[in-house]
Amino acid sequence: MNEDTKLKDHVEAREAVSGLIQHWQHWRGIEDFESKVPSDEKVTEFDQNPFDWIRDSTEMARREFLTIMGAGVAMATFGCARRPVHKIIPYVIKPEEVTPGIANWYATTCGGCSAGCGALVKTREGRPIKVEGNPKHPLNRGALCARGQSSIFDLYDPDRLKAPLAGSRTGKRRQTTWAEADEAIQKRFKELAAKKGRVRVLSGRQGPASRRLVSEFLSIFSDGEHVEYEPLFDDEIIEARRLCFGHPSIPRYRFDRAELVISLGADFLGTWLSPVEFARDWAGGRKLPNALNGPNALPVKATMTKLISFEPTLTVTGSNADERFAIRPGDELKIALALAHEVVASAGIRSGSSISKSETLVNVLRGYTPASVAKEIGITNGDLALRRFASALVRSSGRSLIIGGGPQSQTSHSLALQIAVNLLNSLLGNEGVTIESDAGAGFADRKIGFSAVAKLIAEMNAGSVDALIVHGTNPGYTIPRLFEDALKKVPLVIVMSEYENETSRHADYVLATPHSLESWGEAEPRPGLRSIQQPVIAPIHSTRAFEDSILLWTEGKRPKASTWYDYLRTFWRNDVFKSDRESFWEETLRTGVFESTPAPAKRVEFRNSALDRLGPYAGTGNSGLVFSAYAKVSMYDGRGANNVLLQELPEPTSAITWDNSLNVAPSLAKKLGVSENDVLELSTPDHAAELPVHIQPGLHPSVVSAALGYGRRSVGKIGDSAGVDIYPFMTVKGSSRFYSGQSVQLRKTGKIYRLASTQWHAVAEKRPIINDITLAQYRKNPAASIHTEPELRPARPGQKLPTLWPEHVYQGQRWGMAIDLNSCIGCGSCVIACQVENNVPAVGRELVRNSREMHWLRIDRYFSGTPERPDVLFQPMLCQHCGNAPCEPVCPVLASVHNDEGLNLQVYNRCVGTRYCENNCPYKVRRFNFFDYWKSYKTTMNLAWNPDVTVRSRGVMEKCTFCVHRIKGAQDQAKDKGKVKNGKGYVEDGAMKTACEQTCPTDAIVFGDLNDPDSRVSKLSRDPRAFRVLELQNTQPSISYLTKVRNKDDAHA
Amino acid sequence: MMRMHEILIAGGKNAADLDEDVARPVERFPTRIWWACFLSAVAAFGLGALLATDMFQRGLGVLGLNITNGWGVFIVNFVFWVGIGHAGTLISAILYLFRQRWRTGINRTAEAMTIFAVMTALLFPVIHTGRPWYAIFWLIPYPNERSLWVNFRSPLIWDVFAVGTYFTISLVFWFTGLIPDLASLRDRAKHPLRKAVYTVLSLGWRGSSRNWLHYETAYLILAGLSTPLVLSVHSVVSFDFAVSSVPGWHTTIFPPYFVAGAIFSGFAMVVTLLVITREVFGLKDYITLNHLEKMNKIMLATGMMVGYAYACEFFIAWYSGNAIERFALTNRAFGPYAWAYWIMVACNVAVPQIFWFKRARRNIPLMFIVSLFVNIGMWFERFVIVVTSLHRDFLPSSWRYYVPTFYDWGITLGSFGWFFIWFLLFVRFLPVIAMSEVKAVIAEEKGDGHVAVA
Amino acid sequence: MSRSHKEEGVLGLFDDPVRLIEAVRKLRSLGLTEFEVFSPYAIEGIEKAQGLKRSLIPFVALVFAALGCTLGFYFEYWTSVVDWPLNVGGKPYNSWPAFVPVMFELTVLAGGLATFAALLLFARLPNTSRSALDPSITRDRFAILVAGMNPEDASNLLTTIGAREVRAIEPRGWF
Amino acid sequence: MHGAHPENGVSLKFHAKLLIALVITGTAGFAAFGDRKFVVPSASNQGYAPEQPIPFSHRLMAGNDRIPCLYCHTGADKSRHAGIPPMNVCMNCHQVVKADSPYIQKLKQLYNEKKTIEWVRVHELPDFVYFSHKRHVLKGVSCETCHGDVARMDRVEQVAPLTMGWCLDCHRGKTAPPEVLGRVYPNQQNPRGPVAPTQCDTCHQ
Repeated sequence: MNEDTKLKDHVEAREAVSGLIQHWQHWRGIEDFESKVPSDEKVTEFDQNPFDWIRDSTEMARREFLTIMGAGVAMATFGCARRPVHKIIPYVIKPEEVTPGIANWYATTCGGCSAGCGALVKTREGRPIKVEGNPKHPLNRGALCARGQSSIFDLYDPDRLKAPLAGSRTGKRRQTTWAEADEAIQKRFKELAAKKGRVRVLSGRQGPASRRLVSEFLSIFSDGEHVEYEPLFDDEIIEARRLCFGHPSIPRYRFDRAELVISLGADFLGTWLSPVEFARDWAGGRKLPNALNGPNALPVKATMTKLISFEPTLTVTGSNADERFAIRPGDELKIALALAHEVVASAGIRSGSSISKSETLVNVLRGYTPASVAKEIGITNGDLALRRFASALVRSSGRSLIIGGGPQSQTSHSLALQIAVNLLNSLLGNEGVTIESDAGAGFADRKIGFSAVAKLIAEMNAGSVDALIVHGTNPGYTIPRLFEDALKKVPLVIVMSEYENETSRHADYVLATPHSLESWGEAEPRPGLRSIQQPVIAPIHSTRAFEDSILLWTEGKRPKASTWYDYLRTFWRNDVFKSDRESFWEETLRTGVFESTPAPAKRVEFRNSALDRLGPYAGTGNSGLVFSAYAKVSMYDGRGANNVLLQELPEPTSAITWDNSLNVAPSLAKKLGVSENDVLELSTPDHAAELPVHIQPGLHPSVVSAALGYGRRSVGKIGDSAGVDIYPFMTVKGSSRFYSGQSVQLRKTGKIYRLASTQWHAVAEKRPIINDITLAQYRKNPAASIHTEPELRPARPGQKLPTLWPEHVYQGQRWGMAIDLNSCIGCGSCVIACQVENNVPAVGRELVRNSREMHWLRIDRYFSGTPERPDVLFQPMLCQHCGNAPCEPVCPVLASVHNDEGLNLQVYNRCVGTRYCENNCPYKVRRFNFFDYWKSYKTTMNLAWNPDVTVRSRGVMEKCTFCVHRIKGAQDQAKDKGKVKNGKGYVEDGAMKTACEQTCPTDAIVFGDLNDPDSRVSKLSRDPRAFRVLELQNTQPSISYLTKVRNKDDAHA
Repeated sequence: MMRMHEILIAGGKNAADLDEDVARPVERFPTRIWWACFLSAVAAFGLGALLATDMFQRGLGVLGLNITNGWGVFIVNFVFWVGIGHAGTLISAILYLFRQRWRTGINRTAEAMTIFAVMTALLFPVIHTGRPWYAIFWLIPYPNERSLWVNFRSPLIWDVFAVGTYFTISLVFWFTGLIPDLASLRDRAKHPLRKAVYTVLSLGWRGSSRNWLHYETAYLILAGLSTPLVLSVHSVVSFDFAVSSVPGWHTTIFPPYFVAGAIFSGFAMVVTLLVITREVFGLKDYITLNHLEKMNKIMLATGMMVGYAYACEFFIAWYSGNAIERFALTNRAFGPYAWAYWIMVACNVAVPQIFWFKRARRNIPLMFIVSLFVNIGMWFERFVIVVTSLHRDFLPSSWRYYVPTFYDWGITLGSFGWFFIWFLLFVRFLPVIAMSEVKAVIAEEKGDGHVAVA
Repeated sequence: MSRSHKEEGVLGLFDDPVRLIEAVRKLRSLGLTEFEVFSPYAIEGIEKAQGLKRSLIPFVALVFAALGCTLGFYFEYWTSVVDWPLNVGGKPYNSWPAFVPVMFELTVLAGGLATFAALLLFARLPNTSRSALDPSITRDRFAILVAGMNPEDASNLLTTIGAREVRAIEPRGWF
Repeated sequence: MHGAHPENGVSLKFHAKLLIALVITGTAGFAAFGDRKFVVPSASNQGYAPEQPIPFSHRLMAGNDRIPCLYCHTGADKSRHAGIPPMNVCMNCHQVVKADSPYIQKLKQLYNEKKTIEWVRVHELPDFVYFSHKRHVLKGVSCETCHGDVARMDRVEQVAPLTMGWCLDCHRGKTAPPEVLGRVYPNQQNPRGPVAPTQCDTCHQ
């Protein structure tokens, strides 16, 4: 689907939506129209974990006739060659914007997390089949993270609530009707309104409109309050900014303006605040000169944003840092202040800075000499490092950025840390440049972390809450025990949720809410940027939006608008566009986003009073084992736990799927005498849990870490079976909550639990597979380090090794790809995008253990350096579409052949399954269907299939196709436009993107025509950094990789 | 020159006695031992068939295979059985061309074994795809409604032709040899039905000198054709590996190495079977210690060729200087699968050395045990080649470990059942010794032959 | 099949091949041609004594082997170059070295089958309509069947050239 | 001399005939493998003409009334799918035309109940085949080429085998309709040659 068609489809958006709302009853039947879903397949619950393959029952499903070759079926059932009767079910009245076989695209807002990225949704015959980033959205600019990509599977999750539930809190539930529920609830509210009831609404982060709606609703009651809670949020940031600058808001971090970033535990590339936006900005500053930037871009001049990271556990951010140090959670503060100490000592305080060299400042900083800090946090000659960084900071004053936060470094020092960070940024004059804080709302203008909800909990416990409405957040899980106990003291609890969850188990009413793709909404990612969320399919189940319910219950003071849709529209007319022009609304629906000129960034003054919060030098903290909880890119805070794709997405740093592990440093493992998969009991005074060990390079020897978001107790068949719940380990002190920093004990249990890992060996063994050099080396020789082993030195790209045969010539276009390892951050969104686009099934924990995962595109990660300070390399590995493909000559039935565009094709219906190609593939990117995986995609999940891609049946080999169906689609459109070269539609460079390329937040992947010397891909493949994997095999891959460059200081190169 | 170096027929037996001795098992009601063996063979095959059917129903996931190890025990068995199938043709064809008279006592059994072994081998390529109904038809180039052909560049297609041809020719060769003996069974037969059956089978052979003339020529040509064939078959099978790019497979030494190995294992199997047969059917006078000793000598020789190949692989890997190749070989001997490697070396190289001693060569129980060891060792040789090369190839990121499951083992057992079913039926219904040929030998040993050579 | 065909004559049975060969020589020296020799195994030299021509089988085998080879290559070439040329792993359409193994196998196959067919043809097999003239022939005895002479002379002749036992064969078929 | 010989029980000729017969039947049988009627069952549904819930007659509509195909099958030149007309298209005419016929009654009733007719699918390609009506129609392939003379059918029947070989013959130009050939090779007297790609991914993706 290329740009202009997207545009065209946006135009259709408005009608489409109305059409959806009106004719939704027809959206049932037409699934049959041409999708792979048989009408008569009963919508039944799974009787077991659907991904439990070894015990899978094998009825000859009717679908099988569709998916495996007719002849094959005839063979199996000898005699009858005729296929079973199939029905065609046409529309009664066809929505005019729908043409069966042609996709419609709608702009909306991603519901994956609360960051509010813009999304484009692809629908076929009314069923959404793919969520992509919206290129016109200033936040994510077309990219999307793994969670966003996979959200389509949440929509079709069979475990979702299908109707409102009522019943006792003991968990005995009965389905009820909306009318019934509403009547009862409204009755209760009337009473409460009458007798000064105290009502609370607890929700996730909301857009302005729904905030106002809720406040209107609460105004019915004499005492009503709206609390928002995002479990992974640091209120300390807001609090610290209140103390330091006087406005409580999370500012906008401008990574695109920074040339030196120091992250103190904040995983801003993976899970912190707005990862996609940050990753895009940050990667922009790391693009190296190459053919793309024109001839006069010389490597000698090359500059790169430098990233330094101090973090307790190895995250995506840490593994992409140029210099990374493993520390204990809590030591971030010391490092920040040591840096401050050094900055002040070396450069003094900039003139015009509001910071006065006061007694307090001196007192605070005195103790934090790099030497003492380095010694204490145990970094070998860390004092040198700290001095280096400090002087680097000074050098790039105003162009540097220090950030801190995130669960893994959330300790009792968090507030102090944030103040120190503010101090440091102010000292360096970064405020207002790389950090834009706005007079009004920032990223968040109110505390939506723990402190707000702490107050609520107190009230609940005090019995001073009569009714609680919970929506879009799951405190029963993220604040275990504490919140659950409090809930018991609330007479009326209403939970609005897509799933039964840990909170809803204590509710009187559980009202099913629609998925974000089924409902209206909006988000305000930052001041002046509004993102609209429109439904792309009528609700599949009998659900009702939170806002619609609120509207309905706002009896008496009911606003003019009768539905949430009207309310939102009115709100936007009055508050966003501030105009009556309808065209505004239409325009917004097309582009999905509305940006008003943001108020100019306000100059902020650092208030020295804040320093009082920083006590003098704290001295050594505890020296025993410290725990650090962190969030994975896949699981985040646990909301995606019932999503198969996310569960099976390998953690970038550990390659583990389907479980969370207890990560320990190799040295610690040796000390404890434990090895991978040994189960240890992790215990604090008030909680204990058993986790399997994963030995993780890059951890501090006295730190153990584990991921949040696992061990869900009641979400669905998939989430409930995965991992161990880490939230109970959090410590609560008054209005603040810390995930990390607890001192913990470990005990051997003697048990073994086999973690399902997708990569067993993490060292590249000096093979000509992957390269990295330092910036200094790169400046001297861009091609440095390519293929270090002399006997493995192959031809440089372009050159050819001697071959026996003349090469095939490709007239017309020849497809190829270039992957810049310097940009790839290993976030894994391409993996999910590929899975959704190409109907690649998830196979479940057991089969991942047996190494049968199906990912067409995987991300290999290799460690170099020492176990204490490893350098991490990520390498997206997919079919290389070799010119001399080793897989092809060995296939006895020609199921694997080349086409005249240089694509290495796999013809599923010709494949007999000898698996010879798989053996002969040096890159091991071919995947074999050991079972009929599609059988696990039962009931509504069937709707997620992409009808342009064949669903593979068992016994068939499959692999990356370079999204051949997209290529064909692009050629088809080119033909329509008359752009034809030798009989084929000619696809302009960039007119067609593969799924992985499209979603990459850092533009690491570039796809295009190798025969066109001016295409981006052929320029990149001529770049001096370009190399190809295992070139010595002379497989002539179509994919070039670009060497990773690390911005280490020369002294430490 | 025609005088035999040592006596090949003991106990002064003459042609008539020979007929008696050979025909006895065929004409009597089968013994208890036979029934016991037969039934257990059927049981084993039944188990295998059951598991295979279930596998076809559910998918290959029930096996131990994974995305890195695309091939496992099934292919090991395929190569193993094809290898077993070599001794027969070798003995009948090559020894025939070299006029090695001692072959006559054993060639019939050896050929039968060849045919059954190949039949067993052929099972595996078909079932290892998980959907045999495709594998069977789509590997054969026939005009079809998809107007598709096969890929003649693929070693698997070469296999289809090589093994197919080998099976056909061996069968023809074997049957040709059977004709005169079937005739003599016919003429001995009392029961009309038995007579009728053997009449049809013997095609009405009467042993006229004209027919003997054509017969001998045809037999000679078949032997001539089979000789390059038998060498080609395992070479082609070895191409499955040698033609690929997998380190540890991609080796030029494979064809001769495989052929040597095949003869090695083939002879081991022949010894195993003959020792039993001559015991059970009292054919000690025709399958003498001299026969067995000669085979043991060949085992010793081929065993050392195989040992040489093992060493040579290492040398070449080192000499090539290719790091990946070097790793593949080191990984064999010292990696996760070292156990398999050292079992292989012990059984194939160490154990046969005992045959340097004449007394060992002529010691029945000992040679029986050794032959068993060699069979095991050769199975492991194929296991080592297939599995250890695959499980750690080019990209360390995809290094895995392969563990066969109950299905792998069960179906393997089934293949042995299948083989022995056929073999037992053979010893029950057909002459296990090439009577007409042995008669010629008897004549010579009596000294009647000398005129003929004049 | 050949019930109609009569076969009659006098059969002389011998005990060892040496006598048999001498007998054959004698018969031929007497200018006798219509006789046939039977033996349980191939006796070297008998064909010389009997003056039989060399078998044509080698020639047949050669022709068919050559045929198998050429047709084999032609088929491979036609399917992968003419009928549907496909780019397989960057190899040329006519990757003839890869075609050799199949060519070889087809050579052997054709040659072998032709040989067997030729054997059946020249030996007039299968021909199940006749029994052995004497059961002992396929065991350990040798025989000469003389046809087209009157029985007495034939039997005398046979006894004089050393037949141990002589008897007339009555015209009959099998069963 | 041979002929007269006792051993020459059966004539050389007879055996020769026997063998040749064997060889011929063998090869014939082998070739016959390809024919669907033998060992490999066919994937083709040729001749399939199921009964439909409403005896809709293309003969009347397309034949007598000359309604162009694309009036109802609107997708044919826009999309992969020609499309089955939604019921409102039927009702465009049948609000008035033949409104009294029992079948139209049934149609109307369903329509008012917002129910649809479940037609029985006649032409169906397996899911692993990607076929685009659009490309074929735009290339000038007439509907009849694949669907036969529908305008003469009371009940639609699958005329073409719709097997891969059948598709290929057309793509390779062997059985391509002359108008298409003419379009591909404009300046040739009697054009022949491939008219469409035969790459595997043309149809399998």
